[in-house]
Amino acid sequence: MMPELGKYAAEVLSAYAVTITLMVALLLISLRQSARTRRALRDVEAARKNRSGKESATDV
Amino acid sequence: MSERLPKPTSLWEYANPRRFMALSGFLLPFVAVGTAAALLIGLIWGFFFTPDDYRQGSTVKIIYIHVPSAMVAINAWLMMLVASLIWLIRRHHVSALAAKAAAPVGATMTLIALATGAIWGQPMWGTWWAWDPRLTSFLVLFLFYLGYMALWAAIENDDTAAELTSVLCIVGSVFAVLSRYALVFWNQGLHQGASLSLDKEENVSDVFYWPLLFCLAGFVGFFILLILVRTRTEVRARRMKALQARERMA
Amino acid sequence: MEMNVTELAVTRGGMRVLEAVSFRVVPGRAVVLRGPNGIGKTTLLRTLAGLQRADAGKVEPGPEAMAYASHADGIKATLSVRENLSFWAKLHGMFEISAALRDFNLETLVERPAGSLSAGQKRRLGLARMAVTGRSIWLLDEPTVSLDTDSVALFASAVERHLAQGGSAVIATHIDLGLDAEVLQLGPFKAEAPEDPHEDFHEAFL
Amino acid sequence: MIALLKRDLALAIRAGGGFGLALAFFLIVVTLTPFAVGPDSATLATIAAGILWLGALLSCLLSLDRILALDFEDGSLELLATAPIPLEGVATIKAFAHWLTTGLPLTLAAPVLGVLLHLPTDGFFWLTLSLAIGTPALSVIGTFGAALTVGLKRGGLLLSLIVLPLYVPTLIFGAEVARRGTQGMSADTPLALLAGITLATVALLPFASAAAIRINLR
Repeated sequence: MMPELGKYAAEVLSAYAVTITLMVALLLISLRQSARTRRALRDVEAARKNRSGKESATDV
Repeated sequence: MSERLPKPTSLWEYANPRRFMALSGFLLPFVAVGTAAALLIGLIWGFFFTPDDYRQGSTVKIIYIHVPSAMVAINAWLMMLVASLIWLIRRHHVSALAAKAAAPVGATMTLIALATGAIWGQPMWGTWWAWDPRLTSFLVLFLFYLGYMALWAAIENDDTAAELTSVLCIVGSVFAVLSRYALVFWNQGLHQGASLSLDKEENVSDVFYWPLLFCLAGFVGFFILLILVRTRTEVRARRMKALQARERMA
Repeated sequence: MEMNVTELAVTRGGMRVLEAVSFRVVPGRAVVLRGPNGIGKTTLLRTLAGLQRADAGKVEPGPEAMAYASHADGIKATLSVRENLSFWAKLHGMFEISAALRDFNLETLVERPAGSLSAGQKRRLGLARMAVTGRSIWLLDEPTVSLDTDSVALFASAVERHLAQGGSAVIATHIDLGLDAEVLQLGPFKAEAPEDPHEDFHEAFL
Repeated sequence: MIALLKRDLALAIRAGGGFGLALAFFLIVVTLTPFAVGPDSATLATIAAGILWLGALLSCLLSLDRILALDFEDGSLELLATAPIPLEGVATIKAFAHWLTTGLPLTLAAPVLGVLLHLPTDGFFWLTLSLAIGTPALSVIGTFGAALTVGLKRGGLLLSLIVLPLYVPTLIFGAEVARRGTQGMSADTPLALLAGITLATVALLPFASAAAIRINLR
């Protein structure tokens, strides 16, 4: 399945490896930050709801 | 959204955080699927099923990541510029946060373009790095991204940070364009003219053209996807801060 | 010049700190701001001076009639008392500083570098700076910090002289200056949902 | 305005502020260069113009945070903002004072230090000219960077990070003038572009600086 990359195999593969690593890393970091903020916000909202008994205005 | 919002009457209303959250939450899955599909098709097609170039050999395959990342790297800055202007002129809160969210994505894309450019340059020009105007421009662009992100990180008050980074982004854009012309003047480069234009015959032949288009779409989708995710994170973080500030006041 | 503040609202650090603040100061009178720390006295003074943007409300006259003095005096340690004072005078298009030197008891210190002054002397120099601006409304933020009793009395008489000449003053202070002044009590402002969510960055996310 | 300029100059001279420090730093950069690249006079002669431009730029950078930070700390900046002169004027004067105390001495010192680096005879005129035209832009851009970071506790390093990319065009054209002049080539085009950058930054950037100061004081 692997195409014949000839004498430039190292270059092509490393270029793809660098790109995919960086993109995946950025994606994972962004998703983790997203999940963490979402959880933290939910906690804050829940605490607020318990304290006031009022319904929160939104649930973004 | 727990409560229904009235139907928007203008595009600007999506700058309201709640509307933005609703719309972006709706769009996110579609963008994710589209991006994944375009990237998979483009990269697999490009990597496995395109022939080698008669001159460049298999290194031509680097084009599928180098050109799209470079394109996104520049357009990310443009998007930040537009978002900064919208924030300064129309005071739409989400746009300031979108600019903040775009910077790390743009910086990463710049890094990818630089790295793949260097790896490509080694066999083609016989050197990892040449002070070619286009390569150097990207290095300078990377520095701009670093400064911009550092300024966001350094200022505690989010309001002040949004304003000052917007000013920096606008002034920086002018200087980025100036730098570009200065660099061309300074050293005529090794790069071929335009790598890709709609007039495809002149540049890249057919076999390379279609997978490249898919890759471009995939990279742009990837950028949009990350902007949506990261802006949503920023909006939530702001809401959390606002709630906590209110608790302290009460 | 009469000063009119109507329905002033100010947001700071993402939270409304002042809401519907209204008061009036006639020439020859002073208003003393009272209230616990962090209630917005400084914010109010900075807004009147034009350093802080108001969300709503009106201040008449504008900042060009106000002389503002904060905790920091803007005094350069390496310049002499005369140099410091005449710089601020010139900046405001005034050239006469001898009256201010006399009023604030600085005549003997004229050639001393400001860095060698005591805290009280520095403070007097800072107040003399306001006098040389030629502006009629003084905004004073905790003007008696680091002053001893004599200096406080000297300060109070300086303010009185300013009032007698038809000036006015808004003063945030904890101690009684013995001035015949109206008192504006700033109360805690309870944050309510803002009318227009676009008003402020932070509020928009609530 | 003139009062402000006079005060800033008096402060710079009396406190030994940017004045001596930037010059000393420039001298050190020039002194260290031969240690790094070797004492060969032909090598030094080819890089002299560039090293002198870079040295001047770095020396200038060193003194940027003093432009506004001191006035911010003692409250002068707030009082200047309430004074009856426009903040754009304050930013311009501050930049001008910085140039008089840093850029101008560096320009005058450069030919002297050029002797140490075996700068070719033709180069002296062009180096001095390019620095004289280019350093005002460095001061104005630096004032903008200082305005952005003035409220920050540890703004020094951030200031450099923000300002250095903005210095790229000035450095390129400035060094290009000096290099071409040194090699006896025509330096008209880069000289015109360098002057253009200086004029444009002097005319426009104070507005951005003033806006940044206002935001920071708020």
